[in-house]
Amino acid sequence: MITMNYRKAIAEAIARAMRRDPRVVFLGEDVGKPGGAFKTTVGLRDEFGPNRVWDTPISEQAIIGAAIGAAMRGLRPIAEIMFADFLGTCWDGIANHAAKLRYMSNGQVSVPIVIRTHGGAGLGFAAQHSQLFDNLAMSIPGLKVVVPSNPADLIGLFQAAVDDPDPVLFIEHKALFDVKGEVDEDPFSVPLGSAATVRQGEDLTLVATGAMVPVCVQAAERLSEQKVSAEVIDLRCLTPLDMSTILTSIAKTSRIVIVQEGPATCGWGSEVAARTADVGFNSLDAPVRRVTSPPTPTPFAANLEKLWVPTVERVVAEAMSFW
Amino acid sequence: MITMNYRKAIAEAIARAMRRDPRVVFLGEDVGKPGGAFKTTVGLRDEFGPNRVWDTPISEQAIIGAAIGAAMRGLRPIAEIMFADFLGTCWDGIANHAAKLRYMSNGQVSVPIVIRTHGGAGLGFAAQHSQLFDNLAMSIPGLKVVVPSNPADLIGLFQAAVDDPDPVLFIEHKALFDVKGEVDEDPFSVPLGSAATVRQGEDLTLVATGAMVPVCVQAAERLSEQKVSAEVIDLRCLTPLDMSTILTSIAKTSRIVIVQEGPATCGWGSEVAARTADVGFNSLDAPVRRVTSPPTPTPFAANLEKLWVPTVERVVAEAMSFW
Amino acid sequence: MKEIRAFEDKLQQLFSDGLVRGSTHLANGQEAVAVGAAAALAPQDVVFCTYRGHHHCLARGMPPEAAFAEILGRLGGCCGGKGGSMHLTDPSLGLLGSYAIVGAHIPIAVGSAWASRVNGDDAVTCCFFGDGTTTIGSFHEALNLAAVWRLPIIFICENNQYSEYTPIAEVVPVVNPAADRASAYGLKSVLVDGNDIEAVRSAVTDARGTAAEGNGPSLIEAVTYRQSGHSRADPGTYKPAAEVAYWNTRDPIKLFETSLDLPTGELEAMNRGVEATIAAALEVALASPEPGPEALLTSVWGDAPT
Amino acid sequence: MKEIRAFEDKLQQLFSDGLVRGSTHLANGQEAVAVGAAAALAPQDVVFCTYRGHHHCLARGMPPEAAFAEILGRLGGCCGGKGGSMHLTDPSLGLLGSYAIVGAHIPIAVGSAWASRVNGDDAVTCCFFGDGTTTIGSFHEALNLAAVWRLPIIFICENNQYSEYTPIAEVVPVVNPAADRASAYGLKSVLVDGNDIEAVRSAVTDARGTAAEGNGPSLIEAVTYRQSGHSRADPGTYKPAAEVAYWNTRDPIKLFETSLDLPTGELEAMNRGVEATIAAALEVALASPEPGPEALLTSVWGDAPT
Ligand SMILES: Cc1ncc(C[n+]2csc(CCOP(=O)(O)OP(=O)(O)O)c2C)c(N)n1
Ligand SMILES: Cc1ncc(C[n+]2csc(CCOP(=O)(O)OP(=O)(O)O)c2C)c(N)n1
Ligand SMILES: [Mg+2]
Ligand SMILES: [Mg+2]
Repeated sequence: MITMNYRKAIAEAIARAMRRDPRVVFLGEDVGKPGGAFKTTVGLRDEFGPNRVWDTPISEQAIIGAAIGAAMRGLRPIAEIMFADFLGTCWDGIANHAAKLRYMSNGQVSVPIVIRTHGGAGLGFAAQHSQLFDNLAMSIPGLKVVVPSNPADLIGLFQAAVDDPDPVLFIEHKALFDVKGEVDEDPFSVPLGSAATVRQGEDLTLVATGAMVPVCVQAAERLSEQKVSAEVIDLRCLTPLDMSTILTSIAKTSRIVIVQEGPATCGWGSEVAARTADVGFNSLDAPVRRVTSPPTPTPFAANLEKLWVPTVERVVAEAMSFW
Repeated sequence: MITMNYRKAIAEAIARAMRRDPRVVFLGEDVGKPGGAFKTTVGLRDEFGPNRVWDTPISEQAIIGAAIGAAMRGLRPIAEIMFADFLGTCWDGIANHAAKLRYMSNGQVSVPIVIRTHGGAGLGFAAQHSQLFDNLAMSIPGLKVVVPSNPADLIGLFQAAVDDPDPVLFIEHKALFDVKGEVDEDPFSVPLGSAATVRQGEDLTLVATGAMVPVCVQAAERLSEQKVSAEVIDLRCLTPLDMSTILTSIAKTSRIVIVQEGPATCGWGSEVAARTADVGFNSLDAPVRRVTSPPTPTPFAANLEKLWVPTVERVVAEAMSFW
Repeated sequence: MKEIRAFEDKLQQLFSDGLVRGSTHLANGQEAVAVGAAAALAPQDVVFCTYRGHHHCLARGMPPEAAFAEILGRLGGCCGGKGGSMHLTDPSLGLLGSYAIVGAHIPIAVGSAWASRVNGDDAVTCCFFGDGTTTIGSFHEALNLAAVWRLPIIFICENNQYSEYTPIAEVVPVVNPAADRASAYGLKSVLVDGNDIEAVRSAVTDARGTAAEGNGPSLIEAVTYRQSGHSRADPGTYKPAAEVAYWNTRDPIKLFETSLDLPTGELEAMNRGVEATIAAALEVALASPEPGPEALLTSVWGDAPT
Repeated sequence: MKEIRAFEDKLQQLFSDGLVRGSTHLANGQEAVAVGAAAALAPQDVVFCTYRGHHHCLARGMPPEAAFAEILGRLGGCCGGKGGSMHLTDPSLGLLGSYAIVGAHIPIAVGSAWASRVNGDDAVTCCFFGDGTTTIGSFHEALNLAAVWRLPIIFICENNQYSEYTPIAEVVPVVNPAADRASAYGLKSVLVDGNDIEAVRSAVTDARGTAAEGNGPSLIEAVTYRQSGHSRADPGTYKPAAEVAYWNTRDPIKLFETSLDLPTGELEAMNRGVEATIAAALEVALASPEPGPEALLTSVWGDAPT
């Protein structure tokens, strides 16, 4: 085991994938020589050379297109989109092409690409640099969606994403870049679609992703002081969605609070809530609750942004409202 | 009252808005001289001239940008995106700019535009020409979303959309183009955010939009043969979402089936389900059910596409499963 | 070229008979671009085309029965009926897809050329698109990237004079929408008569050589004419009669036949052969069943049983 | 220019002191573009700029205290603290926004020019963007549309040699990313020394005349240099020392001062005045409170109470 932060884990994950499979190539803006706008890809061009690590112009549509086309020809491209917010500039390539080509061609064409990006609020990047885009991705059949919350998961899920035959949107969270964790030195992979129960509990299930996982873990600790035992589930992937871990949990706890960064409407939390209210209905003793950001863009001012991102206090309050 | 079809109602709606307000201008691909790829805008250029009806190059980003910029300068632009599927090529302009400029500028900037498009499956247009994009739009704070199911609503809601100070995505359904209805000859408007209860019922609430409204009405008729009385709600708008009409209905019926064209995940149906399972939980006697398209792109073959779009039979079966 | 023409004519008829659903875009008048280019390409080369792509697929060797069956939504179609007219695909022929979002395939084609560069293989990628497509952003991004990376790709703009119902001159500020923009990407401006099969073949042969020798992309504008309307339902009444008449005199098939100077008997026999081939292909397609209902759920994911 | 330089230098210091969150992009070295252009515009004109836009806003008359307060997230900011460094906006000054998605504002600026055309008013729209922005699709779509519709707009490409950490020459296949592409839009190629305030003013004056007379858009490439790193956290170590030294000799402020040939005393007095103005503006900004929590929910909708 070695300790590394989430930022370092990104470069490590890419490097491991590139070492393991010569078909893996990596492209994006400033990812090579500069080592990434957030220094998340430092060292890769030195190790793998210019034939495998490519700096591109500011051309998100071309980046995604190039990845798709190269994948159709047998490569395993990793494409970086610098901020998740920029996915709007190349959404057609992702949603209408990468995700649909296999189906439209009746299985003749495969698009095994990983689109890495980072998203999320909390650092003062304002409305056009703070979104996750996770729900939009999740709504597209044919696209897998990964949202790692810690360095080890990041590396393991990344390996699975690169090995996967389908296009995967891999959304890191920029507020986690400095979070440290233990990572196995040997190669490993975490299967896509398996949630992690990061804390066991009896009275209540908290479901979260990314930067909301540590928020829920802290909330669970606070709740335990009030004699409420909360189970915390880190979904890790949005597609495939591991509902069975959630259903097993609520069969025990009968109560759920979904904690989601970003506005509630049509978020991943709506889908989890909708499925819970359908197949999990008979387990429920109480309404399905969500703690989310308000229905607004992300404000810039520090004090407003703090109110925008769900907090430990809000999670605790929502949980306690059951009693 | 005059009778007209949905296709004709589109041109009529635009014409009424343009007659009423000289600030209204209209732009899009082939909308002027050719009268629209689906003949939905025939006659407008003749009536209003080239200074108000503009044919553009194939440049969706420029179309949306032009509408936004002109709106900021006091016009009331209507922009056509020919198929909802193409929204992916200009999503950044809609989601990151039109929807956020008021907030980012603290109210200094207003973007009163209407983006009209048509979407939906059923006519054999295959995977890249059959989507609605309604859920993606609904998830963006700052954007209103309208989904009319008949000629009169189309005209009334369109007037409200043009008068609205915010950007509105107005999604027509191509499978309804030939549907006829009665329309008031005098100008009228239908407020955004008001659902219509198109059929009263006691045992069950069906919630739908667009082309699923007639499907639900037919299903309700079939159900009445089996002595089940179904209420049918046409949401008409996704944002603002009229939850109170739904909640009032389930307070009476205790059961809900949400009928949505398009894959389930993160659809508008998830949001309705999630809110129902939260604030409506105590009204519910049964799980919240959804009838949706399968989690796949839209297939081309006639027989497969028929399986893809929710049918009267599936709605009836889902409803009867409660008993 | 004749086979393509006969195929498209038959389609128009099938449409009138109510057998073709959705949208179909014929390439009548543009056959020389497809056949001339196909003649210049090697078997390992890769082709990307659009919703108006039947001619490219047939020229590249797609059996007409597979194309018909696809357009009719039958199991025997090249995509099992799941793609339709706008999405003909057959990787075994190097046909990596027909795309229905204007311009979206150009960056994808660039990716294919990039793969050749990374792998050091000798496949050249050929990407077709229309004149109207030169105004969309993805065209610009793709051309710029291909030029900067000097990728082995041939961009062929089929300038058929119309972008749907709009004459191209009304929506671009230059005379030749592709050729006049080559210099913006550091490329040579190449303009050819798209109704002259030999001219097309020669230009594409040169471009293929440039690509294969590692000298980067070429942008060819082939000037031609869309004899039909934009799509199956469009009679094209907005086209000036004189223009239509002029281009009829320049029909690529007639021009080629004239240049061949064959005895009439031979030509007629050829025509009969083509008609028979197409009629037989249609029979095969019509005999193909619809896809089974299980096909609805297959081929969404690569790791699920299909 | 001096005020802008002093403003940006102060910001860099505030950042080092931990007072500026998120991202800030300084325009040191590019002041002549902003001030030269502003001098050529009329009060009714409209300006669109980017996340690297402090200089444009200040040149157009934004009070430095409003800019500081915005960047510090205070209520007194031009957007009440909700926008931040990348989104300075003040419609009362014709500043219709600073945009943080590369290229996205260019079509929006075209829309503003379109409104002038529809209304027949005499406002000219001026849109600034960087050299790296010439590779994104929205640039292409916007230029094409503005050219076809002959709109009253001036596109100014501030070629500061870098697209983030990448020298522009590595990502475009032409020497001048904007000027070499003007012909693709049927426009004249205009290249000016962006560090020469008079050259900029003269080029923009010409372009404004063209626009005002109904002769359509102009595309100006102003060649300049980004003296700082890309954003606040970037020391710019990848920039060759000789390049930096060369451009220091071409500092626009120094060049202008030399051309003015003022007595030293006068110059020093001016400098002191500027420092005092900026210091006072910062005081005002720092004294401004944070926005109240109710601001979180206001200004999302136009029909909700704000
Ligand atoms: C992004 C996008 N916008 C609009 C359309 C609708 N559309 C389909 S074909 C077409 C015209 C294309 O013209 P051109 O590029 O000249 O190709 P041609 O049809 O003449 O072969 C348009 C506007 C589309 N499919 N995709
Ligand atoms: C669509 C998009 N892609 C990438 C970025 C990240 N980014 C911000 S500034 C920048 C470089 C822009 O270079 P240039 O256009 O030369 O402007 P400059 O920063 O030099 O003023 C990049 C890549 C972005 N903001 N938006
Ligand atoms: Mg054309
Ligand atoms: Mg630059």
